[in-house]
Amino acid sequence: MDIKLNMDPKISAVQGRLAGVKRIIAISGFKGGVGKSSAACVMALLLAEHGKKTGLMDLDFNGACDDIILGLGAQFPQEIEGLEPPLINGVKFMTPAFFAQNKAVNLRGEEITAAILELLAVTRWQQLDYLILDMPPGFGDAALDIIRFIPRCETLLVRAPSALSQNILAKTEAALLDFGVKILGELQNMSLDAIRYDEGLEAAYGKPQELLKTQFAADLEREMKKLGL
Amino acid sequence: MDIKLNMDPKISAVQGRLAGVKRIIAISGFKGGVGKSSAACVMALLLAEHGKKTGLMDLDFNGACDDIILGLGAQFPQEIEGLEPPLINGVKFMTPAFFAQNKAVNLRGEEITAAILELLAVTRWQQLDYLILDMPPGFGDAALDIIRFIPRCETLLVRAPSALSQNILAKTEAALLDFGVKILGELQNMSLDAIRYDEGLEAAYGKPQELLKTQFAADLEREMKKLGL
Amino acid sequence: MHEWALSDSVAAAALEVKTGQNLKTVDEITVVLGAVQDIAAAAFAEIFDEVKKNYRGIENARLIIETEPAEFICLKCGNTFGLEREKLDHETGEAIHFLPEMAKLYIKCGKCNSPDFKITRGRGVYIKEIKGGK
Amino acid sequence: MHEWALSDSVAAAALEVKTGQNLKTVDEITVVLGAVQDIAAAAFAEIFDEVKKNYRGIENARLIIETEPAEFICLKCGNTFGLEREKLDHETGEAIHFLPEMAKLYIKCGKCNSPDFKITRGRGVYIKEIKGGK
Ligand SMILES: Nc1ncnc2c1ncn2[C@@H]1O[C@H](COP(=O)(O)OP(=O)(O)O)[C@@H](O)[C@H]1O
Ligand SMILES: Nc1ncnc2c1ncn2[C@@H]1O[C@H](COP(=O)(O)OP(=O)(O)O)[C@@H](O)[C@H]1O
Ligand SMILES: [Mg+2]
Ligand SMILES: [Mg+2]
Ligand SMILES: [Mg+2]
Ligand SMILES: [Mg+2]
Ligand code: NI
Ligand code: NI
Ligand SMILES: [Zn+2]
Ligand SMILES: [Zn+2]
Repeated sequence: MDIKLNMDPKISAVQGRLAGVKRIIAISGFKGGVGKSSAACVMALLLAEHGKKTGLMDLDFNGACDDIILGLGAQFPQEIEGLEPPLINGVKFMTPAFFAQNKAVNLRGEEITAAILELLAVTRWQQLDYLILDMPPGFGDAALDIIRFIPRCETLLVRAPSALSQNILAKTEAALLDFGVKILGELQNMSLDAIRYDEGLEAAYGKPQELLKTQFAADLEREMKKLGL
Repeated sequence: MDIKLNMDPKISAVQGRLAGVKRIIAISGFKGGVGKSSAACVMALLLAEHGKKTGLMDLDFNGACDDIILGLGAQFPQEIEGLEPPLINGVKFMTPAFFAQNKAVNLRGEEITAAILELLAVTRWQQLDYLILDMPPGFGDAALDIIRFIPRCETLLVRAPSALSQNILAKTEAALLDFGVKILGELQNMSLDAIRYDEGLEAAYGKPQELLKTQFAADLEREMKKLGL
Repeated sequence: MHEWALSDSVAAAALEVKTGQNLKTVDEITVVLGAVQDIAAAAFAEIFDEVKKNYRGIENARLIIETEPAEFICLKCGNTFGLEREKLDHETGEAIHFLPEMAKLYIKCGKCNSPDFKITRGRGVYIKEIKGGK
Repeated sequence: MHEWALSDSVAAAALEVKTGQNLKTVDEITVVLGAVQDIAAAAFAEIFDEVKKNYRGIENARLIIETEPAEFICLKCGNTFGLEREKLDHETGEAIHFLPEMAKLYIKCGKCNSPDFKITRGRGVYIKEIKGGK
């Protein structure tokens, strides 16, 4: 039997490549600037600090900044049966920034889909307790692709007090439920009774040890406990 | 002669449809949450207040919120030789929200391209002094399409003081120049010596007359003058 | 009618082809109207006969209209399905008429219930063929 | 080598086809390697002969490798062009090797200088044909 195809083999590889990862959590919020990246990075650092095997993947191709938050130096993935993410303060870290030479990433949605699939197919996470995905704003290609390629992924929503953020989040929650996505919970950012506004956060960017000492990290840690993380 | 095609006629219509528009300004910043939408809406209101014929188009499909900022009620475009945008406080306003029934817009990049082209081809702006385009974060489909379909469009960059915003903006400015885009200038938002943080801004959302009375509007007006707007 | 702008686009595009291909006249234009957007062929043709007068060299072009059924493919389960317009309320039908992609907000795959699908056929208006004289 | 993961993907995909099509064995797999990603065919084949052992029913599959040249189309001016790998420095070559789409950050249309183009051929790895027994 002779079967003509035009088949992308990478789709078939994703599940196997993530087989050793216990939980996959997408940090979403769908509005820009609500603190998704800050929460994703500090959460990954905290989990690693607690002895959990943790990975972090920046999926905001057009606006990747986890490399700046974590203070990425000259580290680069190693070619070992795929790409092995370097360890940043105990966190296995993968980002499109490795391949962007500090340039703006002018990729279209379908190109981002192809690139996400490529990274999912070649990144060698091995055994992880948690893989944190830092999502771009908007319910666009990256969000749809994660739902498609990693159906078991849970979503943690970041909420900021602004009216606009609330509105977009409410719409998005409805859509996520439509897609059958498991919503792990919500992080209230810049809010007095959850994660407070932290004047010292920005100054700690680039220094993982300093980030762990911020009020932001302490607040986030408390919220994570409530969510069982 | 018989020419076989698969041609999208809308591309040929864009230039003609915008022929009566004197200046087209995209409000960009490429980081989420820096104030692009607030600036775009209030700028459009200010220009209209100054007697300029002004249009505003929300191109942030996945995160459209100009309808909330402006307080859109039951207004809807009229079908007159295309779609005629309704007037909101003197501003001709077009947004994907007209067609989204308050749902999250789960479109992929190539779908956004098609929808932007559709709106550009059918929206009847007629004579305008200014058409303001509120851009999504990121150098993705919408940004690339505006450069492609409206090469004469000028870009006004919104900058916030955060390190992340600065970093992304610097990369993006380099890329815009690569694309030959005309950069009109920069708006420094949430900055003491340009547009200050305004506690009253959020409370004025939904009420154009109130928005015009905010400190944000006063600061923006001063910055606009510096830019010759 | 909003169809005016689309019909006018066809004339503008034909003029572009005429110029690009150095045609003296455009004699016949075949357009395909997709069922997702649901444009009324009769109205479209009637408008075209008006707007073509504004485009030099297109004035005498005959418009041939073909239609294409709607086809969606589910990106989750691969199911292909069509659009059941009669099941949509008026507002939703209009939304899809103006922006066909908005179908993704209102319709789901009949087989697996996923809202993640793509329009593969019958989206909107395109030009399939132009006949002209050199 | 990073090629390991891609070669392994081909075996995983072949297994999927085998299951989906109820094949008893997969005898031959034709893959196409695109010039943009620039994967070494010899290394890819060598790795495949190792990894296929982990996939039941694929163990005896012969791998046939075809290559496809790079082709880009400029979305501004329509120009099609290829990739001149020899002009890239090592770091840039590697970036495109890992994520072919990143070519858009480093290359421009030779005709109009626009960085807005699309890869139309030769992106990366795909499976073109599978032969097997029922
Ligand atoms: N709790 C907080 N305290 C102080 N600044 C914050 C806080 N949360 C976010 N920020 C700031 O807000 C901006 C946007 O945060 P970021 O994590 O990049 O959000 P997103 O990923 O949602 O766009 C950054 O400059 C960040 O430093
Ligand atoms: N100068 C300002 N003062 C107070 N709040 C602001 C200011 N600029 C922006 N904001 C707030 O920041 C949030 C993001 O603003 P928005 O205009 O939606 O940004 P963007 O369009 O860049 O995502 C909103 O909640 C908005 O009210
Ligand atoms: Mg972010
Ligand atoms: Mg905005
Ligand atoms: Mg309805
Ligand atoms: Mg280089
Ligand atoms: Ni209509
Ligand atoms: Ni390699
Ligand atoms: Zn389905
Ligand atoms: Zn070109």
